[in-house]
Amino acid sequence: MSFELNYELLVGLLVLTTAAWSVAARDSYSATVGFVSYGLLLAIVWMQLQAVDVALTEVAIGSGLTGLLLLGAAARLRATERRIVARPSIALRTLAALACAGISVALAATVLSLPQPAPSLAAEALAALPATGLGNPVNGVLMAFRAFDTLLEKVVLVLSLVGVWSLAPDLGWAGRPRLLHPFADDGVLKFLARTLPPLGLLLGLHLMWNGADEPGGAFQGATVLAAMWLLVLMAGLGEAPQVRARWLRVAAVAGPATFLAVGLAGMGIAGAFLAYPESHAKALILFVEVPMMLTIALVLALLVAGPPERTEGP
Amino acid sequence: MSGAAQGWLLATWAWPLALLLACTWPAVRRLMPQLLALAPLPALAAALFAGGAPRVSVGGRPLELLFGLDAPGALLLGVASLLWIAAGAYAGNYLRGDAHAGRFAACWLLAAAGCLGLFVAADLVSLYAMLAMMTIGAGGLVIHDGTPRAWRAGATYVGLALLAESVLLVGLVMLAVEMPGPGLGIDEAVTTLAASPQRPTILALLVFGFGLKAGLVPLHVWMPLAHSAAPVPASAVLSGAVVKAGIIGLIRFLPSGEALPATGQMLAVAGFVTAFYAVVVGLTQRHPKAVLAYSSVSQMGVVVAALGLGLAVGDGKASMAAAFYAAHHVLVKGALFLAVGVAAAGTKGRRGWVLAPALVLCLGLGGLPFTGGAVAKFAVKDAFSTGIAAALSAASAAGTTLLMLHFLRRLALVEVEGDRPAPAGLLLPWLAMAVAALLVPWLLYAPAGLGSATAAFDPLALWQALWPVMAGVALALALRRSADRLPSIPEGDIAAGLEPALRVSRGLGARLDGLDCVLRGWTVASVALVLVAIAIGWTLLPR
Amino acid sequence: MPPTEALAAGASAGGGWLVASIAWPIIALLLVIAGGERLAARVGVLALPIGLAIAAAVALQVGGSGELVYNVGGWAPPLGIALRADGLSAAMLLVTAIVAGGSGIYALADFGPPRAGSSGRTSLAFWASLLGAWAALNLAFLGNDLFNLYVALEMLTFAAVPLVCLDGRAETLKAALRYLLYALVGSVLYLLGAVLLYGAYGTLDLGLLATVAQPGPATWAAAALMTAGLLAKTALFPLHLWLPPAHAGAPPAASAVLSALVVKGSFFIVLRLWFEALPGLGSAAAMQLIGLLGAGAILYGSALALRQTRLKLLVAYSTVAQIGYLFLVFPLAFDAASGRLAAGAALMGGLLQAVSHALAKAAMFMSAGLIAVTLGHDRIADLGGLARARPTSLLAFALAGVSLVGLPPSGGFAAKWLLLSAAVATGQWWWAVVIVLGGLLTGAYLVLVLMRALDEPTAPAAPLQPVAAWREAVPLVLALLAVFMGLAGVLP
Amino acid sequence: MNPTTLFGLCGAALVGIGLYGLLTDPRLLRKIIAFNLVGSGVFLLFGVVARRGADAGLGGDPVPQALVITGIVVAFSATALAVALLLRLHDAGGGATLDDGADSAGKDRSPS
Repeated sequence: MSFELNYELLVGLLVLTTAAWSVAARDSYSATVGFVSYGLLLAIVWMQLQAVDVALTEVAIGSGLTGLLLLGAAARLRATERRIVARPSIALRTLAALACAGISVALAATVLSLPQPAPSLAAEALAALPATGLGNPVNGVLMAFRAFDTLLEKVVLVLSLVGVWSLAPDLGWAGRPRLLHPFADDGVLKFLARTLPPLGLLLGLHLMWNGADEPGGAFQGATVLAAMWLLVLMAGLGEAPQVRARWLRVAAVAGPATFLAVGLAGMGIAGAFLAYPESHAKALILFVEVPMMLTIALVLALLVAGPPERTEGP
Repeated sequence: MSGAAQGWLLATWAWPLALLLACTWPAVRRLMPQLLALAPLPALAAALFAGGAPRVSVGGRPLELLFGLDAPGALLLGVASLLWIAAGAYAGNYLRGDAHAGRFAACWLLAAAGCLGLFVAADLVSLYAMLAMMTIGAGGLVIHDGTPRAWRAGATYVGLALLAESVLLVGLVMLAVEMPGPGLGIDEAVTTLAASPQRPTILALLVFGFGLKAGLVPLHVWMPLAHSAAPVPASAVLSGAVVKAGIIGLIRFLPSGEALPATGQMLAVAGFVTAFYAVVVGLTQRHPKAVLAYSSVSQMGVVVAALGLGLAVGDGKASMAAAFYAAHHVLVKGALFLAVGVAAAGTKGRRGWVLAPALVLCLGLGGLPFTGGAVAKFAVKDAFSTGIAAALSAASAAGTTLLMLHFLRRLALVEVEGDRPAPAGLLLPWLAMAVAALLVPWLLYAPAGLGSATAAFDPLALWQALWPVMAGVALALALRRSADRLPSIPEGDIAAGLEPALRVSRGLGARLDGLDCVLRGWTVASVALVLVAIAIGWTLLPR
Repeated sequence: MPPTEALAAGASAGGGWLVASIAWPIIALLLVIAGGERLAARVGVLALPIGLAIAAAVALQVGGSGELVYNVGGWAPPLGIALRADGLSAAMLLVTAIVAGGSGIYALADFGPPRAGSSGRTSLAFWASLLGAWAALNLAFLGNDLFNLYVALEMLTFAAVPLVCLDGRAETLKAALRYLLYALVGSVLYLLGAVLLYGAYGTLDLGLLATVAQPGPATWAAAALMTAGLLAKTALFPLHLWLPPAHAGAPPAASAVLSALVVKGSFFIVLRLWFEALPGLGSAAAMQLIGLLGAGAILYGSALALRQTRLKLLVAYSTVAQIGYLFLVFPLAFDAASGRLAAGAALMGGLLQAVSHALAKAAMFMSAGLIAVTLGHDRIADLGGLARARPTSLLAFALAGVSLVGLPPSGGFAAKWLLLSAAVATGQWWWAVVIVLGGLLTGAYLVLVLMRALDEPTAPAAPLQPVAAWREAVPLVLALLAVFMGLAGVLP
Repeated sequence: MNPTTLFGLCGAALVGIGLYGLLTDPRLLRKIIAFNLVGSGVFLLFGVVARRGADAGLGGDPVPQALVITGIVVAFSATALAVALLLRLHDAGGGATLDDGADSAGKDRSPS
């Protein structure tokens, strides 16, 4: 067994251990912490799998924003969760364990049986890439070949934001999201919240701009922006917006609306929905990505912030 | 001519439905109870002018509906429409002041459309559709009074009718699957049935379904319940016309002119058992409508027995004879139910107008010479010509006479509401029906193709018709005192036995609630999901 | 690999309507969010007829050419995503537009423009969710790519969950959360299957999969996982835990959409999976197993409907039962001789069942909602006097029942006839028995309700609440469509 | 065994571990975490598929990689919606599990 495989074995074991920890941990808060570290370890796996774009996304969203969301919830639920003692009977748990193990074994067997050489669309994607003017094939898939999925995914994001908002108590509708301020008095956080955002803004734009040709893209860039905004909010340096604010609504739909408009225009100028004329493909894609980044950053941050709850002060 | 005939065929069911549709207009709805006698007019016209006309086709692929009228259908449709007209006129008067008259009229029209349409339905789908319409409408009529008894009767009726229709549906679908063409005409279905490898199964399903509709024991329990719980005009059409759905179904689908000894004999046995069982139970009933209902069960037994005996020997004319017998029953039974209503509405000074015609009709049902009943009995004489069948037939006639005299006694004892005589609006339809029951069979005998009715005046025939009636009268006189001492069997007899079954099912239901709580637990349900995945995967593996 | 350009050109004329049928609800959705709660109802209601027109256009095109294909972005599968419409999709698109339109009109009373003092929260949430669900359903009916369909499924779930708990009571919130979590388990299993198929065949396109898929571990595992996941989303017995509380607790307009349409989205994908992508890979045992679950749903759901004391729960359990009929398609369409699933009477019957149940169930939930508004409760035991208080709603309920029981000339009858024919023709009489028993039980629980409603009032009733006539008209029209759908076969 | 297969097996195990938590843990927040574990296990399997498809000089098949990115975003939306529901349910006094009185939503309560 080579050193290489030993290293990967180690990472894999760590991933499984942290996963098991986040299932088994007694306390939800520690489970959440376990989940965040699991996400970071998983990003290493993604690097090993030569999927830098995915690794970035995993760190930013799978671990970062999801972790933030879960930590906030764990803090709020701490008191009530302790009271929960009723667990399924031992027989039922055994059955569940057997069934889950069965699924895992079947999956493992299937993975081992996958054909060699594996079928792949890599060559095809690469061959079609020049038509999009992009250099990063992942971004080519996201913004051109399967742009439809990407557009719909944005709609899903916006839809789930409305879903989250719909959970507001009726009295809270006019209010603002109740962000948790666990570290509001933390001087370090305040300091970071003052200094990091400009840097984050640059990083985010860089990720988006660069994503055309290198790993990164609107999505990862937007996540950085969202994180910066959340940092400011959590440090108490800014106020979450009212969900009724018109600018917020327009910004929330700007990305998918632009994407949809360009896509429909494609029916006229390029012969198909979501097609780009070859000469302007890259420019159009960037034109779509800017409002999309704005929308994604906004929606991600608002999803973490939760439904409006606080009523306006006097 | 044929265009007009085809129009009548369609109007038979479309006209009552159009009237029903018009009921959505409140003004028309208020008026409708008085107009019910108009609904069956096209049906009467169809019976007179459209018999044997070419079938009308409505629609095309993938679904073609056919309407036509064969000879037994025309006969039954004619008398059924007479009954619907008379009962409709009666109902208009009966419903005066009833807050739910609109609802009654709507159900009436639906039932009429289904019942009359059934006789002209010439394909499997429209046959089934007419049956369903008839059931729903009739169910509404049964529960009209809103009493617990009416609810129980209505629920039993609709439940068993749905069972019958479900079983029929399977039989009809089995037939349809085997039929070669896209069309689903009944004529073609009968041809297919004759050659079908599945014939025993299909015949069993159809006999069960139509037998239930016709009230064969032990599938008869709904009839006494429903017919005695329904308002008088509804009882009249239910017992007179609606039960003939089963008869016409059997006539249409049983092989004609081919001898099927086993099936035929089984049917005959079921028919005779029904005929006698219903007489015995009927004698224990107190309410005149219940007695009449059991008499209907018994008479349908006779019809089925005639059909069965004809089938056993492959007598092609048996179906027409049975239809003729059934047609007489439509008129008599419809009339007698109306008589119960007239009696209940008050007979002051007009007692004779009720009891005297009723006596003639009652004895006629037993086969008294010169009545319509005599010619009806004469029509089925061939089926009951030999040995044991002849004896059973005579015994059944005597039993019928006995039962009908019992009915007459109970009718005479009906409590009279108020001291005013029944209004002419009730009396006239009853008398009209009574006259029709006496005369119409004589008029129809020759046109029905059964030969000449004059043979019924042959002295031997007169004697054969007379002696069972006399035996029945003698028996009635002998039993006069003991009849009231008989134990009273509840209406619907064996339906009462269903109560424990209901209790058990309620217990099961409570168990089911508990099971659902378990199944809807998160862990159980999600483990079930994983297990379903594993099970599907397992079943996909090659064996 | 096939030349991309040629296939892109191969997209059929009129395929743009497919894009329109998905894009239009999305445009309306975005307008609703941007326009705010004051405009939500207006935008939504205007969007509905246009959506119906688009669905009709698709149906016309499909009627002419039999099939519509559209390669999104001009990129043909396997690299790109195709949309495809056949007769099945066209029928589902149409019924979705009709039911969504009906529930939109019905909802104007509950979720119209917010009046002074109300927050407008529910108005925004309802219309955004309705339009989102509509877009997702259309995508589910047109999608031809497994991952694209995954996005459709998730979109459908995210749109449907808020509909369950619009009123914000703890019990509906709990129902919504159960629904969300269970649906997520379902979709993750579905995605797992899609991953395995891609790993084995390098494509997610249904049509291409049909040409390359072979029996083997990856195919079996994928088919099992995807089917199970989709069954969970369709709430097929015994995976129905989430349906009764979610559908019974939601506002009536939402229940109508959830019960009539949302569960059909995942069902349709199961159909696509087995009939389009893997038609030759099913086994008799697997199909019988799915049919068995369907039969269980019919009997169990109907029996439990009979046990319910509340009208909306009865209607919800009736959905559990009616879903069962849909899955009888699998054993009935399976041709044991060739080992393939064949389109025929069974598939047609399943489609008719899906369509007629959609119309009838939407009508039922809406009229049940009006009945509850009128009486202030929906306890079945206390429905007495309803026949006089709210005859139109009761009539709509009864007519919808006619279709559920399967009486002619309803669409339910046509569906039952076709399913029975398939059962008889393939000699699988046991499914015929189940279909017949299910019809009887359905008749029983509906007669029970009608008997109560026709009865005299049991107690001095609370003052009856008025209901606008146009609201009563919506379920009546839907029920009439269901009742007379069977006659469509008679039309030339 | 190569590293890619190793991670494939790791993904299979993650699905099982996550599913177990999702099925058996009564605490809702833990179900949500477990759901994310299952999801990431599935994504990892997809990543393995992508890596196996390395071709034409690319380190992996870009199509599944792109789909994983989309999938992660969808999973995040789901998590956000679930957490919001959970917190709202908690505030409404509904507790933090699904099964205590699970049927209260299903029995004998008239709608508002």
